[in-house]
Amino acid sequence: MKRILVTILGMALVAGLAWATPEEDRLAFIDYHKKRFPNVAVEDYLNGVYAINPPAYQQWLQIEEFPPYELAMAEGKELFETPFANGKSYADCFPNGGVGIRQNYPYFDAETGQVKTLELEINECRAANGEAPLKYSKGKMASISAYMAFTSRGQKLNIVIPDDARAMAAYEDGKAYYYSKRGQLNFSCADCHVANSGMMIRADMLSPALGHPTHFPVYRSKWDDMGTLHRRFGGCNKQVRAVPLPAQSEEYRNLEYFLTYMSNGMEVNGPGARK
Amino acid sequence: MKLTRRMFIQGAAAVTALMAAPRALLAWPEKAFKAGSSDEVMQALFGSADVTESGSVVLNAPDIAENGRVVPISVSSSLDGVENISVIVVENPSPLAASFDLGPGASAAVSTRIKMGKTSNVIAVVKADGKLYSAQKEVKVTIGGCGG
Amino acid sequence: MTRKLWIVSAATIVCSGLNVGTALAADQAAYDAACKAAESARQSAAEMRYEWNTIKPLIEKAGVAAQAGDYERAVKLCDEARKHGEEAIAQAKHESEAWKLSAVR
Amino acid sequence: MASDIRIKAKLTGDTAEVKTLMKHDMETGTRKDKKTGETVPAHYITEVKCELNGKLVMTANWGPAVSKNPYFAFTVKGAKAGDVLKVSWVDNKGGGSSAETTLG
Repeated sequence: MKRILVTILGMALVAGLAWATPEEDRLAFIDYHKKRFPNVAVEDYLNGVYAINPPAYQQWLQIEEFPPYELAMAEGKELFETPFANGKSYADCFPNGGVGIRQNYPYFDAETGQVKTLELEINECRAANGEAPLKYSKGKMASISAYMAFTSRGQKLNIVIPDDARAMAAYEDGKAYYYSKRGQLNFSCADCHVANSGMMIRADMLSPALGHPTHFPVYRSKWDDMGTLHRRFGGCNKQVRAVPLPAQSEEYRNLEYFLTYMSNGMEVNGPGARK
Repeated sequence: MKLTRRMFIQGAAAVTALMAAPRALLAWPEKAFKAGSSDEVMQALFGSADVTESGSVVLNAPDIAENGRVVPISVSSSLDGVENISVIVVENPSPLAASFDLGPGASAAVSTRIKMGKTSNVIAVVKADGKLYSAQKEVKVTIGGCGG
Repeated sequence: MTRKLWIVSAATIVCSGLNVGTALAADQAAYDAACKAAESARQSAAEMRYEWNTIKPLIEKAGVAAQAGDYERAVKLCDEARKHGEEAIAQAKHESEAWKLSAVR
Repeated sequence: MASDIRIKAKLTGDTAEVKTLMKHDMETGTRKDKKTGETVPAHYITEVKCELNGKLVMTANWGPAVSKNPYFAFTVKGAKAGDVLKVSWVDNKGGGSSAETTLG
């Protein structure tokens, strides 16, 4: 009897920890980063690992002189402005003609009960206008996303979790994904980017989680190419020797929902250039 | 400095090469790009490997490359009459990475990004008034892949 | 649903279709059983979204070994693949609660 | 494609700082295709010419060790507003592209 009581108490304790509101989570997240990197201002995290790695920051500044993502941005602008076969264009699908709206993504869509990302809606826009879908991880999708992010630079992330049990469930689901260990290496996203951020893993410094989604899509020198946030999620999963989930799977969209909420209030800084 | 016979010959060869055709009009220097050592590169490009290290050549390169695929390099010089700036990565299979021929309207300052297979000395060679000057720096390349 | 069916049938082909009549039936049978068990563990882990990317390569290697008639090695590789699958399933079960302890709060 | 070569030029007095970014794979000829396992043939820019009002200012000779999507910055003296700056490249397969910008 006593043992059962202890168990129940223990479960209530564990459950209680997960019951924090998203806003409490976010404030705790910022607090954690402030303590871990006392010399880094919160707004500097939009530069990712370069906020905590000065020598790499110097090289990054040189790359930023003429960043390779500008080629993708130019392509994205051209694609964005080219009408579909039916004469309509992306601008017709999005609020404000698709300009300066990145900061509102992802959002919870009450109609479908799903988290909607910008990339998902780009393809929905194409489908609505009779166009074939684009692949989600790179290529034209990344270029269009890069252009749309660029038009939103400086806008503050404004991720809303409405008073809807399904939205809260999506957030919790994303949070669970972020903190769950997986793969043969038994690492969670958080093990690398929260608990060990700033540490070296072989020749690389682990970037801090705060601000992670602000600068996507990115041109990664390792890829020699552009990639969306979900491409990067997949890469992280592979690195811990787990099979990645498809880009824009429900799990990855929920993960984006949680992770972007953690950076709420920070400026959109995409597209970015990374090593 | 004493003028040795060998240096004289090298110098003479350089002058001949110069007189034969100004570099700016020459085709892509295939031989220099195929050369296997920095001396061979300079021989192929300038007809001489007689180079002097000089503080008037400024090579800006990182101590540790973030990624060997994209290493930012810039070279500038305060020397007068700069005709060519070349970048040599000693340990690359083909050491010559880039060679810039400067016309009268160009300042002696170029920047680019290069690939480096491994840790190597990078040599910037500047040809000014027919003579070769250089600066060099070791750039460490660590291959990772977990970053970002 | 159709995708899942496809995966199952592909696995069946990989596991048993290649070696008809090339060696002793008992070895072939042992390999078939080991491979099937590995494939089933892999699928369970995948359904839980916890599949490790080590499992498929092991099963593929086992297929190559079996084709070369090295059933002993093939069985060993399939057993290892199955263990990875089982560990992934255990990981999924454990993490369904354990993640809460590592969340920033 | 309009986005083959990007040029940014900044005129200060009579000096133009020019930065360019070119879209090119810069294949070394040693990389293997991940899917087919076959070696990808060398394909890289060999020569970049920069002209100011039609006069050659600089020629860059490149090998495959220049990074993918090459960046190239240089400075031109004796320039003035309204001058036309042209950048053009050719590669080892006979491909090429060019772009112009007016200094201002």
